Order: sequence, then C-alpha cells, then structure tokens
Amino acid sequence: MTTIFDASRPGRVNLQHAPEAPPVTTLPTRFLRATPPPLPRVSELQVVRHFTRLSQHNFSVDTHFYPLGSCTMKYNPRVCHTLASLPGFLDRHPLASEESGQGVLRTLYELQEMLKEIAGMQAVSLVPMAGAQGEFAGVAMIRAYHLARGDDQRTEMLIPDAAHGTNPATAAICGFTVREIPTNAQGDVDLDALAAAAGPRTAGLMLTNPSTLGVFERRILRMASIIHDAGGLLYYDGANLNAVAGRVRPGDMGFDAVHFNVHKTFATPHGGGGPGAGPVGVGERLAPHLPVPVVGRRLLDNGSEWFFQMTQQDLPDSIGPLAAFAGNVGVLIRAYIYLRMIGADGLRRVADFATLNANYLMARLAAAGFTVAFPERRATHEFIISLQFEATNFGVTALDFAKRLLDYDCYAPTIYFPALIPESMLIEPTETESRETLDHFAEAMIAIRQEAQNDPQRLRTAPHAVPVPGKGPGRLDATRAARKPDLIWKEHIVS
Amino acid sequence: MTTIFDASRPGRVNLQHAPEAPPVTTLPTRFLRATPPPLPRVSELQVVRHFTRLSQHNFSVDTHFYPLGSCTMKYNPRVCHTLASLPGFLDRHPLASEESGQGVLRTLYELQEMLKEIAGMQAVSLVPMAGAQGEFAGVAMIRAYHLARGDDQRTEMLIPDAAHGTNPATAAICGFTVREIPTNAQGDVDLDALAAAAGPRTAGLMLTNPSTLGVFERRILRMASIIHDAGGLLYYDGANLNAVAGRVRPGDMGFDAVHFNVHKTFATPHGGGGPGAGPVGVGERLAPHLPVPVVGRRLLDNGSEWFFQMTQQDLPDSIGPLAAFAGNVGVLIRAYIYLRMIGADGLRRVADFATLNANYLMARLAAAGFTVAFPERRATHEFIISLQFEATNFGVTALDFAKRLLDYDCYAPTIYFPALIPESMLIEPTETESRETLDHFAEAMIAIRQEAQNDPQRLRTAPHAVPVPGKGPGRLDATRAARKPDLIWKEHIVS
Amino acid sequence: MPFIPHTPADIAAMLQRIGAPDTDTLFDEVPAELRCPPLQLPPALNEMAVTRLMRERAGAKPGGLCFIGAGAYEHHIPAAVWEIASRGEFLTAYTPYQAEASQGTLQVLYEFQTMMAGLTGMDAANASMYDGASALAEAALMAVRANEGKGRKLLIPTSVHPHYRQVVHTLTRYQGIEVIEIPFDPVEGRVLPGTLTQYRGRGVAALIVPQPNFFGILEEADELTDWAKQEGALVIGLVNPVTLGLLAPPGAWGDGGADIACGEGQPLGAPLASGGPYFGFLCCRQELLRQMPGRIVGRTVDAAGNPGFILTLQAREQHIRRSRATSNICTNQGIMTIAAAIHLSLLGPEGLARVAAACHANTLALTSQLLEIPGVTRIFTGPGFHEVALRLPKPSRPVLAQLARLGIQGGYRLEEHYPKLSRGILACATETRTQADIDHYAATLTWVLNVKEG
Amino acid sequence: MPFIPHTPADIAAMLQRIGAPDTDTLFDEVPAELRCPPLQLPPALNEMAVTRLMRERAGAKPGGLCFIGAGAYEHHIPAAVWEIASRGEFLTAYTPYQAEASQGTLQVLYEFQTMMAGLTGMDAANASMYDGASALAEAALMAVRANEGKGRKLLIPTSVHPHYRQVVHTLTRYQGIEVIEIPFDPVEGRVLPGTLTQYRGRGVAALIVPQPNFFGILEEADELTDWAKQEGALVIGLVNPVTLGLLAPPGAWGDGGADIACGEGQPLGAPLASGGPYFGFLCCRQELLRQMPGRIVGRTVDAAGNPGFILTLQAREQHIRRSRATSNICTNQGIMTIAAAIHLSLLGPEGLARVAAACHANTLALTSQLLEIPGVTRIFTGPGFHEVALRLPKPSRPVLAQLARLGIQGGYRLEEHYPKLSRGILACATETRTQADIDHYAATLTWVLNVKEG
Ligand SMILES: Cc1ncc(COP(=O)(O)O)c(C=O)c1O
Ligand SMILES: Cc1ncc(COP(=O)(O)O)c(C=O)c1O
Repeated sequence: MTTIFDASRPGRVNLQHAPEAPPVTTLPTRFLRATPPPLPRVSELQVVRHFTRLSQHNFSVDTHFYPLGSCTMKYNPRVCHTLASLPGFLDRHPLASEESGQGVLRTLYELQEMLKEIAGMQAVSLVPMAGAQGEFAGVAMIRAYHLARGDDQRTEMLIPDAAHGTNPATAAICGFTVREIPTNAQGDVDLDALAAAAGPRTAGLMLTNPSTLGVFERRILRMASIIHDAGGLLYYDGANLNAVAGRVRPGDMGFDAVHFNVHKTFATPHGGGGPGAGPVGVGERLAPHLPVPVVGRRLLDNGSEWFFQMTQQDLPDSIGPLAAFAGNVGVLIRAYIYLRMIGADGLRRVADFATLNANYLMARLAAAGFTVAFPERRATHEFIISLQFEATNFGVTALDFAKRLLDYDCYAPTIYFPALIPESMLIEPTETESRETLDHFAEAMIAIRQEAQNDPQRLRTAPHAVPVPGKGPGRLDATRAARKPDLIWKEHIVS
Repeated sequence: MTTIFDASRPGRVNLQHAPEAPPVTTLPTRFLRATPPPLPRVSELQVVRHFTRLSQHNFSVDTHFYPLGSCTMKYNPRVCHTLASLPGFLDRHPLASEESGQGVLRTLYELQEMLKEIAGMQAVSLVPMAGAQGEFAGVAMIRAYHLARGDDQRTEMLIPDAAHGTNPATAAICGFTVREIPTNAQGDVDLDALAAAAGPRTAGLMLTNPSTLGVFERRILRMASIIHDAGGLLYYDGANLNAVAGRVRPGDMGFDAVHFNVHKTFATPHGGGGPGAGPVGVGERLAPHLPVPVVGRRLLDNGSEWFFQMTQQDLPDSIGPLAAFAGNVGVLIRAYIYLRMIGADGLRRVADFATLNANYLMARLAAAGFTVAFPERRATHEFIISLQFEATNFGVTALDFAKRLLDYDCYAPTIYFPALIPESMLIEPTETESRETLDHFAEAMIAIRQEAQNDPQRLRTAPHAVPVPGKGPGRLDATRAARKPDLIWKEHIVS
Repeated sequence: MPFIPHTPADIAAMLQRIGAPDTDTLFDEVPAELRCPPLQLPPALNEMAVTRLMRERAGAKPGGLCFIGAGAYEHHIPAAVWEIASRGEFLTAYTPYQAEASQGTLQVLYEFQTMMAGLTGMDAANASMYDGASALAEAALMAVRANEGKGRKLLIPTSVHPHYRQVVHTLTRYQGIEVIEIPFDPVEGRVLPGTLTQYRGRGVAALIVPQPNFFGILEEADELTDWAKQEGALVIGLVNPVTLGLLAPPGAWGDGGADIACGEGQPLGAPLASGGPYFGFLCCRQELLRQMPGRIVGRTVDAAGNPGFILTLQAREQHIRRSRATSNICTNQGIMTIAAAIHLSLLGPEGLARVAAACHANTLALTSQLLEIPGVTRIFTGPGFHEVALRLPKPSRPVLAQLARLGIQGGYRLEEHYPKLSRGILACATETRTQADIDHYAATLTWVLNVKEG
Repeated sequence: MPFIPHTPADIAAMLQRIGAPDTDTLFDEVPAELRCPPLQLPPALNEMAVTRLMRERAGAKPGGLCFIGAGAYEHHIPAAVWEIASRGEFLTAYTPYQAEASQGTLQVLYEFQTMMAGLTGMDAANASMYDGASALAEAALMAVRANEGKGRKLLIPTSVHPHYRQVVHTLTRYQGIEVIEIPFDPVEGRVLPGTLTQYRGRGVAALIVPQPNFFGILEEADELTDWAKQEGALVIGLVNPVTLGLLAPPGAWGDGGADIACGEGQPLGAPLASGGPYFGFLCCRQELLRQMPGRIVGRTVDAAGNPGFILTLQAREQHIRRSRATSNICTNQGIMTIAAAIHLSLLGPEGLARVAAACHANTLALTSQLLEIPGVTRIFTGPGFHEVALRLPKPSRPVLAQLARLGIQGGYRLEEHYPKLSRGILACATETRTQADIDHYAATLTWVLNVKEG
C-alpha cells in the first residue's frame, strides 16, 4: 500500500494545469500562508497510475454482484452518466441567466412531474441532496404545517423500531422526540402499540413501505387513519420504492410526504458514498412548505413554455433552501434520463423483477436450510435471513459469512440491520441481475455454510482472496481504527 | 475464464440500442440469412461487467511500468483523448462539406507543418494508418521516383540486419529484393559492406537512427553519401524519434523520406494493438509522390484561411490513396494536442529525459553485473542487455526473465529483438517514468538474477502472480496454440 | 426488456421454484384497493432517442463567457480527473461498508482527508458533506454541541454568502440555536472586529469567519479569531479551498487557530453544472473529532499487520446512534471527493498557488478595466481576493440581462439579497478568463451602458 | 515540466550515476554538425489553453443532419461502448506480446474474432486491418498468394467503392497483380453474372463481390460465387457488417460460399470522426488461415491446463518471417475492435437485425419521399438495401452545397468518380434518421431545387 504522498518528492513540479501568474504582491502578508499547502508533488502519470490502480481495488456494480440490502445496487445505465456529462450541462453556472438554463430547467420540471405521478403526490421539490436530506425536508414540513396551524403541542415523531437510522436522526434534528413503535412477529408494525402511541402530541409517523424487514406493511391504510385521526401526518421513506413503483403509490396509501432515493430507485450511481439526490413529494397540505427552489413553468405569449426557479419570495411558507444552489442537478438529470428510457411499463417491470429475484433467492436459500426471517411472508425486493443458528452451532457470525462472500466475488449483503433480527443479513438482489448470478450467490452461501461446519476458522479469518490476493489486506481491525484514529497521512507513519 | 458467449442465453433480449423496425419484406429471400447471426444474447449489465473485468486483466501504461523497447510506451496525456472525443470531432462524416471540416482540417494542416519542422522535411502526408503503412508510402514513393525518371533497374532495397521486421516486409511488398547489411561490433552498420552493396541496382536504404540496437548511427552522413552517390534514396524509420526529436532532424541527416509513429513519439495511446498513425514526410524529390489526401491551405479574398483536402487530381503523381478516407484522423488530433502542449522546448526535453532514463538504467544494470550489449556506447532512449551469461550458467532464458518481471508489476521489455544479440532484452523506459520506477525495475532484475541462481525452476514457470493471482493463467503454451489453432469460441469447447 | 436479463425460461423456472403462477401473485400481500392503474409517464425512449433529446437539452443556449463567482467558480479541471473518477469501480460502488472489498474508495478518501486537513491546517477532515452551505450548517451545529456549556448563540456575519445564511437558518432552526447576524462595514465590505464587543459575555458558542467573504474581501481573520477565543467561543472558518493555495489556513489564524474549517469543495474539480453535485468539506481540531458529522476513514491493520483503510468512529453516526447521532447524513458526495483528490494531486502545491494567484490577478485586471468605464465604481475598500463588488451607473438587472444575451454572464446581482447595494454586481475572473475575455467584457459593458434606453 | 517527473535532485543523482556532467553530454555521439537549432513550433499551451482551442475547433460548424453513407455510416453507438473501451487498461496497452499480462485485450480479441467469423459465416477472423479499403487490398493479395497456380488476375467490379478500388491499386501495384475492373450494368446498377463469361479460363485468381455494392444494390452473390468456383477462382466477399444482421453471409453464398470476407468495421461502434480511426476486418475459411495477414489470437492452456489466450500463428508475420511475411502490418486498429466486440454484445442478434431493418426501412422511406419531388429519379433498378442513387433535376454540386449550408449533408456526389452518372447523388438514411429528419430533407431539397438561379 503506497499513498500518493509516498510518491511525492520535493522539486517535482507539474504546472500543466496552472497558468502562469504574477506573484501576489498586493496583499499584506498576514493574510498569506507561510508555507505551501502540504499537497503531493507528483507527475501526471503517477496520478493516473495511482488512482487507476486504486480503482481496481474496489467491488462495484460494474464489476461484482452487490446485493446490499436497502441500497438497491442495480445497474446504472452508462448512458445516463455520459449524457449528464455533456459540456452543455456541465458548463453552466448556477446563477447564469434563466435563458441559458431552459434545457436543464425543462428537464428538472419534467422530472418533478414524473415524480408526482409515481408517488401520487401534488407537488415535488428536487432540492434535497440525499435521502436523509429529503427526510429532513419532509419532517420539517410536517413541523411547519402544525406550527402554521398554531398546533404547537406536537412534539413526538412515531418511528417503527426497524426503521433506518436516518429516520430517528432526522426527527431529532427537527426537534422532535422519537417514539419507537414495536414490530410484531410477522414483521408488521404493532397496530395496538401504534394506536396507543398516537395522540395529541403526535406530529407524525415515519414509515418505509415495504419496510426494512423486506415485507409489505399490509395494514397501511389502517395505520394512516390512526395517525390522521390523531392529527398527525405520514412520512414515506422512499428508500424501498424499487419494490413497488408502478404498482402502489405512497399517496394512495395515505402518505402526506415522501422522499425518493434517486440513487436507489432511479439507477443513479452511488459513487462509493454519493452523491445521490432525495427529492420530496407532498400532498396538498404540505405543498406550501416545500423547500426551495422549485422549478415552475409559464406559458409565454407566443405559446412556448418558459421554465424558472421559484424561490422563497415565490413560496413564502417554504421551510427554506437546503443547498447553496439547486441541489444535485447532475444526479437528477441522470434520474430523468433513466425514467425516460424505461417509461411506465419499464418502471413496473422493475418492481416485478426485483420482487421475482428476491423471492427466488429467498426460496433457494430457504430450501437449502437457511433461516428466513419471515418465511410466511412474500419477500418484496429484499428479504432477511438470520444466521443465528449458524452462530450458535458453528460459532460463526453474519460478519464471517459476509467477509467470506467477498472471496466468492459477491459483495456482502447488509448485516446487522435491521437490528431486530439476530445475526441478520438483508439481501437485495435487484432486477438487473440474472438468474445465473443469483444461483452463484446461493451456491456460495451453501458452500460457506458447509465450511462453517468443517473449517469455521477459515470463515473467521476471511476474506482471503480480495481485492488483490496476496497484496490486499485481510480482515481489518475496526476496533483499533476507532481506538487510535489515524485519519490523515503523516510523514512519520511508515507504511 | 468465462467468455461473453458463455453468458448468452436464448430468449435474453436487449433491444435498448435498436429502434423498432418493420420486417424486411421487399427483398427476395435468397439475399437474406437463414438464421440469426451467432452473437451473444446478454444484458447490458452483463456486457459492462464482463468487459470491465476483462480490462482489469491487462497491464497498461496507466497501471504499470511498460519498458517495451522500440514501442515507446510513455504516458498518453488523458486530455488528448478527451478532447479528440468531443462530439464536434466525432460526429462529422468524412465526406461532409469542406466547410463543416474547417476545424479539423486546420488542425491537420498545422500538424503537417509541425511535422515538417520536426523532421526537417519539405512536405508531409498524414494518411498512413500506422508506421508500417508509412514505410509502405515511403518505399513506394522511392520506387515511383526512380520509375518517373525512367530508372527502372533499381530493384534492391538495402536494410541493416538489425532492422525491424516491417522494413524488409515493406520492401518486399513494394516489389524490391531485400539486401541485408551487417552490423559491426559497435552496433553500427558495416560501412564497407554498405559501400559494397550500393550500386546501380540500389533503390535505397531503410534505416532507423538511433537504431534498434539502441545506439546512434554516428556515420550517418557518410552512409547518406554512399547511397546518394549510388543513385539511391534514404528512408528513415521514425520509430525511434523519441530519442532525438528536437536535437537532430532526419532531413539534416540526409534522409529523403521519413515516417513518424505518432503512437510512440507523440504519445497517442496504442490501444492494445492500435490504432496509431504513420504520417510520412519527404524532401523535395519525393514530394510529388506523396500519398493523398494532403491538406492544403488557401487564402480567401477576405484574408481568412481555407483548408481543403488535395486528392489525386491535385497531385497526379501521387502513389495514390492508402485509406478509404483520410486515415486515422482521431489519432492525428491527439498527436496535435500533445505537440501543442509540449512545444519545441518540451519536445527537446522528451529526448533529453528519455535518454537520461535509459542511460541511468543501463548504468544501474551494468553496475549490477548484467551484460550490456554495447557497453562502450551511449544508450539512446533504449538499450540492450544480453542474458546469454545467465542462460549458459543458470539455464534460464530472456523469456524466463520477462515472465518473472510480470510478477514484479513490470511489463517485460522486448525480448529476442533485435535477433543479433543473443538472449536480448531491449529496454526503453521513456521520459515519463520517475527514477523510483527505474530503481524498482533494476532491483527486480537483480532479485530475479539472484533467483536464477537459487531457484531457476521458479523462473522457468513464471509468471506466478498475474494478472489475477489464483485466477489468471500461468505461462501459456504458445506451441500448442499454433499447432492446434483455436481461434473462435465454439459451443462444444468446454472452458 | 431494457436492463432486465430474464429469459422466458428463467421466469418460468423461477416462478416454479417460488411456487407462484405469475409475478402478479408476488404482490398478493398488497391490498387490492391500493394497486394503482398504469402510470401516466412519457413513452419510453430507446437509448438513441434519449441521446438525441438530451443533446438538444444540453445544447440549448450555453451560458457564454462566465464572470460570475458568488459561490461557484469556473476552474480548469484536468481531463484526467473525471476520466479516472468516472471509472465504473469508483462510480458504481456503495459507501464502503465492506472495507476489504472497498480499499480503492477508502484509500482515496483517506488521501482526500489528508489533503483537506493539510489545506485548512486542521487535524482531521471528514469524507464530505452535501455542499458548502450545508457543511456550514453542520459546522454550526457541531460547534454549538461541542461548546454546550457556553450557550446556543451563533454569530454569522452578513458578509457570509446569503444563500449559506439561509441554509444555516433552515437547518439549525429546530434546535433552539439563536443565529445572530452581524453586520459588515459598508465602507470596507467586511466585519470590523471592534463591532463584536457588543456580544461579549452573551453566551456566544461560535463565530463564523468567512475568508474571503462573499464580496471577495479578506476579513481580519486573526483578530476575529482572537476575539472569539477570549470569549470562549469556537471559530468556524468558512473558506474557499482554492484560495488556500495562497491564503493563511484557518488552522493558523490568530494565536490559536480556528476550531473548525468548512466550505464549498466545488472549486476542486467539480463542474459548475447548474449547481451540483458539489461537495462540502468539514475539518476540525483533534479535540472536536467525536463531534464531527459524516463519514470518516481511518487507517488500521489486518491480523498480519498489513495496513488497510476502514470507515471509523461510526458511533457518531445515525446507523449506530440513531436519534442521538451527530447528524442524519448517510449518503454524502463521495465521487466528488474522489475527483477532488485527483484534482489536487494533479495541481500540487505550486499549481494550486498559481491558480489562486491567477484568479487574483485576473480579477484585479478585470476590476481596473471595468473601473475605467465611466460611472462604474468599486463598492468596498477592503482588500479583495478574486471577486469584486462594483456599482454600475444603471440598474443592474437589465444590464446583466443584456450582457447575457450578448454571451457574457456578467456577475451576480447584489440587490438580490442586499437591497442597499443598489446597482451593485459581484464579478469574478478565475484563471480560465483570458485577457481577451476581460477586454471583451469591458468593451461589451461599455457598449451596453452607452445604449440609449427605449 | 509537463509529463516529466524528474526533480533537480533526481537529475543530479542520475547524471552522477551515469558519469556525465549534463544531459547534453548524453548526446555526444551525435555529430556536432547534425545538432539542430531550436525548432520553430507554436508556443506550448497548458492544458486549459489547449482545451479551449480544441473546443473551438470541434465546435466550428458541426455537419448537421447526415444523409451520406458511401462507406461510412452514422449509427447509434451505445454509451457503454466507449465508456469501457476507453478505460486506461485497454487504451494504453501495447500489442499483447506478453500474453499473461494481457489477458484482457487477448480475450476481447478472441471474442471479436468469434463475432466476425460468425457474422460472415467464415471459420476464422484476424484481429483487424487498418480499414475497409486496405482490408480489401490485403484480401486480394492473400487470395492471389493462396491461388498461386491460377494466375495473378483479380476481378473487381466497378460497383465496388471507388476509393477502395484506388487503394487496391496502390497496395497491389508492385506485386505483378493485374487488377481488372468489370463493369456494372447501367440499368440495374450491379454486375450481370453473364458478363463474366469473357474472363473464363483467363487465369483469374480471385473475384471480389461487394454486397451490398457501393450503390446500395444487392449483387447476385450466389451466381457470382458459383461462377468463380467453377473457374477455380477464389471469392472475396466485401460486406457491410451491419447488413449481415439480415443478409446472407459470404460463407453461405452459392454452393460453396465465399473464401474470404472483408470490409469496413466502422458501422460497428466507430464514430464517423472525419474518416478514422475505423478498422478493417478479414475473415477466411480454415484452408486459407496461414495466408492470413495480421494478428490472430488463439486459445491455449498453461502448464496446469488452465485456459488462456495468446497471439498465435506468428510465423506469418513480419517480425518472424520478415521479407516473406504475409503482410507488413504490425500496429493495427486494436481498440476499435474492442469497441466493436462491446457494441455487438450490446446489440445481440436481434438488435443487429433490427438496426439493419431500420436502415433499410428509412432508406426506402427517404427514397419514396425524394422521388415525389419533380425531376428527382432513381438511377438503378436493382434491389437496394440502405443506400440509394438518385438523379437530380439540377447539377448536384451546387445543390449539395446549398443543402449543407442549410444543415443537411445530402449525399455523396456520384460524378466525383462516375462521370456518366451525371447529376447523381448517393443518399442513405440509417436508423439514426427519424421520419421528421426525412421530411425535413425532402422539404429542404424541394425548396433548394425550386429556387431560381440568379
Ligand atoms: C431505508 C432507508 N432510508 C433512508 C436512507 C437514507 O438515504 P440517503 O443515504 O440517500 O441519505 C437509506 C439509505 O441507505 C435507507 O436505506
Ligand atoms: C523500429 C520500428 N519500425 C517500424 C515499426 C512499425 O510501426 P507500426 O507498428 O506503427 O506499424 C515499429 C513498431 O513496432 C518499430 O518499432
């Protein structure tokens, strides 16, 4: 392992990317830095070689099966990236004249319209820069709604215990107290507990449906009326929309607000961490509070359309802006292209085949003796198995299975989330994977289970063959990393 | 190893790239194929994943040191590729109006001018699509020249025995008999032999300078007069121009024709085989015979410039066209960009540092006890070592060294060429490699030599750790490949 | 089926294995009344058609010569940056939860953290926030959290980007934080340190110091930092990373340095792209590390002692700490930071300094040329870096609109958020503007200002 | 120093190790009189400046709507093709001499060979020639070599692309080959098999059969092939690979099939790019394998029996056989074939057939619409595929020039090489042309033809 800093040498100068410039003489020295910034001094070839080789030390959808539950790691059509990278899109300044933005604004406007239709909502703002920021927008709007009505006693947000961590974190950031609602043995929210919790302090409910347990919350309409009757609103965490888009709409289920994860459902790449985008859709009640900017359309006298950005001046009750400019526009353009390519039929097929793949893989693993968390339920686009039996009997953990899967060229499913299920593995194959790939994964799981019985130590020390066998590290010590944080390269650390 | 055909399944249909079209009913069936073409039926993700992963099973300049002698595998600035890929360049049809081609024609014209200056020649044609086609053009022009003067007895082409294979092959294709000229112990052409060979049958001499032996032919002016006095012409194989560009010009050395390998000297990528481009430059005598098209320039009445392609009609004595259209235009644009970025000073630096690197590495290897082919000579941009001693004493070959170097993350230098030197290794580090990289290579060679003494079998079975250890093949059986050619995938071959 | 590999035979076999007659059956747990009719979306296009459509969209009226800065800057981005950052292995990976299968992403992030910490003079950096504005808001929340005992007041000069101030309001509003806007001096265009005395002893948890500020003017960062330190307030430096090629880093401000440094990463390799994706960066001193939001990568070892990289200090994050996390952030702007790491490696210290110097020189040249136009005046006297606030002799809106029509994006209209700065524009010339561009702007503006109305 | 990594310390240390005082000394073997003064080249530009320059060059007058074919065809190229083919590992590798370190390139080439052999119905394919024209010339040389006993006459119809015929002349001229041009029928626009009788028994080594021919018309390939077989001549099929999605492959022509198939690979993923780089393909029957020029990849095994790929049959090539090699080709068009393999994988058999059918349908639509314009007539009666030769009522040069000015590249001017086809143009509408494009062409041409001169 060599870092780019190890390749740096004093006196190595690459000025190919910097124009000549006169020294800065006009500014008092107190404003200037005393020594040059500690950046690496390397040649362009060194940069290209270093980062190209690093890239090869990664699993990715483009190279590996990536059944990471809740994350919908499906194929990201390359064309979306290519077209969103056209100079005409990349070169425009966010504050450039509206005229120069008609192409991009029209695109964003049409995306808003499509998302409204998909979610069954009345209005959409594209500005949130990820799912969690979409959640923030939604919950902040719920808060703004209650306050606007003078209803200032609603301090609680109800959240199922199986929810994704961003849900409670968001509720807290918006100043709410989180009230956890338990899940029953079938994986559904405990309706009695919900009814008991709902009341005059209830601001709303945050729900993912299908839930993070990989099942569809069947009594959603009942839940919606409990909350609505109590005066609260319903927030839909759209992270699992891939399971149902084109089949069921959050608006029809009774939700008042929804966020989309375009980097899941609409196939924008996740970039090893981001960016994504988390547009929010709302029903009539929350529409005045949408975060700005929202793209508007006007008909000109000559009959043509004109697109423009609405700001807080146009939407005075908005919760405000969430980004310096219009959010992750480039990501949104990718989502638009994807949606234009698949259309309504394609979107429904996405749900169908994501579900088919998950149920097939679940059936195969169940038949092989793995413990499925909710065997009586349909899987949605994902499902959970518990490796508790293997843990108890063979002394191996879900983590061990996960690490060993890497050796089989499969990225590991999500583990230990949701925490409700012991030694859980949340498996989401997505619709873009072939049956052969699912079979390969199932066979790998079976082989690993065999190994767990015969040679558990080999599992406990996995992975053994990634990413560059004999060159990449083995299982890394997470405890040590947190106990003695080494977060930046320093000269004295010998690598 | 799985081929894309192994992933194919009947019924797997990906029509995302083909518009709907009515069935063809207008043509008699005798014109139509009876069964669909045997192409793979795979999804887009399968394609992306398959070819992305295959790409990782390659050494390349972007990932590895690649000291392949004679091939000048230097850094190919990414920007050349990016800019040559602008839609404005890619989208234009070769027969589109001249007006629509002014940007590209101006670029090609300026490239012609720059190449003239670099080679010290009078005129340039960019059309040859590789070095070998440039050679063809040069030798065909020499033939045309003699014939045009009624001098039809000149049937022999003189070529040093160390020459690249394309030289004699080209001479033969042009209808000449090849007469080999021996090399003396210092790596120079044997002048007496040359003088003896030259005569009324001599059409010309093909020469690389610096030669493929990695030394500069010091008595080139003398050689030129021998050939010219005999009535022949001199052809310069420009494959080694990286060693001397900006310092010495073929025209000044007495050459009448020259080809450039833009994929060597001017940093256009070689693409795992090509394309390159092999522009030819000529002196006054050969100018009328240049292959077409050549880009011309006219001044318009308004003072602006107009660029156009000259065809056989404009150049009636041309040897003719060599390509359906204008040759490898995209590659030429890359070369132009590179030259514009480095300028005259940069070009001279290229020669300087290519030479510095080669001499440094030669000095290191010599000091470590390796046999340098011409220890008394300066290395140019490349040099030869002979592993004859190691072969005799340890029973390992240059091939074994080459294969073992792969395990050290170095592509192997050229081996067994030139054939004059036994167990030869022709090493060309290029100017874009750092001293650290050269040191790594030298240390690898030293380690391998050590191993040759202690564990020669390990060398003979190398490589052991490429490209994907435990997954990629070991040393492949070339004899079997040639004896039982398996050149296309067939269903019945089990992989 | 676009992007779906299933053959009819696959579907049949899979359904059989599941024991369902068709895919519809797989949705039998969805109440019938909820199943929706076919969606009304535009008809599907194949890739060829969508390519043609998007080329039209992208091509419609490119912006022309850009002299706008105001938080997003046109810089030269080396071609290698996105050629490499767009490689599938980087682009289509998820957050590196499985460290051993994600060493590529993790190592680049570690190198990115090192570069950002080095640029800002801080001890640590996270692996990104969404953008500069949200990074500032997170920095504010972090500072108040870290300085709990002190109070919940946050001082933010109005010389901070107005959009950023709005985002800070949006994102901190529900946490009982009092955001106090402190005015800039109308002559100098920056905060006069003396005006801070009124906040002494009033429970200020943190002070934000923009450097350069929104107007491109250099604040007296040393004095402001020292004042805050004496007050027991934390200092948040809001900086433009390109200017740090030359300017004193927050870590070196005043006697003790700032505590947190944050800002917009766009100038480091992100295209303008109508506003995003960009990325926010957030750096801090060692003591504040466990208050930091976002992903952090650390270096560790495997059982054999081989080094490797891993996401660390996750106990701060939402997936572990849930409602008590330092932030709700999950997905961040990963690929933009990969691009930034490549960008900074290609520039190196000398290159970055030269880019900063060229921006400064070009903006000085632009300023002096525009000031030669009758009626154009400079609004502020403070020392400027690479933006300049100018007052026009005519209303700015029609002038800017006319310039745009002529292919020049002439600047940001200051009245948008500063009603008092009437006829004011904020202009910027980065290293991408040539002398000819500047001449062209000056000539065009002269012409526009001379045209008689009506 | 652009692209050169040496530090001053490196240079000093390296020179010391070499024992030379400076780099000039390293050139001391070059005779002093040969050292040249500084070259006169344009001043060096940094990447930012060169980017701006090339964007201007690329942008200047894009061609507009293209209705030209004539050997180069605008097809939709899936974005994934070049996103993957441009990956550094493919792009910056050399010819795969070290098989074990080049399995990526080698396997793709093997797959490419398989696809091309499959498309043409041949037993083997090489890894590319420079372009279609030079591939045809190499095919001709190969056929004459393989049919040594028969004679050195080569029949080439004048319905073959005129540029190709010229290149065949250039490249075969010095090997004593007699290239005989055989005429096409002026009514049908193709060779009438009956006219070949005059060459019976006259030592014809090979006959070239273009399918479709330059005019887009289908030759009677079966009859022509059978005639040649009876004559003992080899048949070289010159084909457009996209049309092979639908058309009978050369391997299935007549009773025995063609012996060699070759052509221009551009329609398989290569952008138009003003003429190149494209690639030529060359396929043959098993018996001719050792006469094939160019690189060939084979599958073999390592010592443990693991399969792998390697360059093979090198004894045919210049670096082994030198002056007796099958060709002088060395560098070929590698990366274009990688793109073609990806392209064909993305299309699949159904996709390729649909593309071919769409080209055919669009060209029929174009034909019928243009024929409605008064005075426009069809030149030939033979069955057409995806090009059409039309006669205009006015001189073609000014009409085409006027169309170009209006943003339409209307076709190839046939008089360029066929003086008898006066006022003729060759037009083409691939799958990339929409009905609206065709309407636009028809309307514009109508308008242009109606404008009074003057
Ligand atoms: C169920 C669920 N909700 C919310 C989120 C948060 O979305 P983002 O990562 O885009 O902020 C995720 C993402 O992992 C998720 O899986
Ligand atoms: C010395 C020499 N001459 C000629 C050539 C032929 O050039 P190309 O491969 O471009 O046809 C080469 C390329 O390898 C070479 O090294």
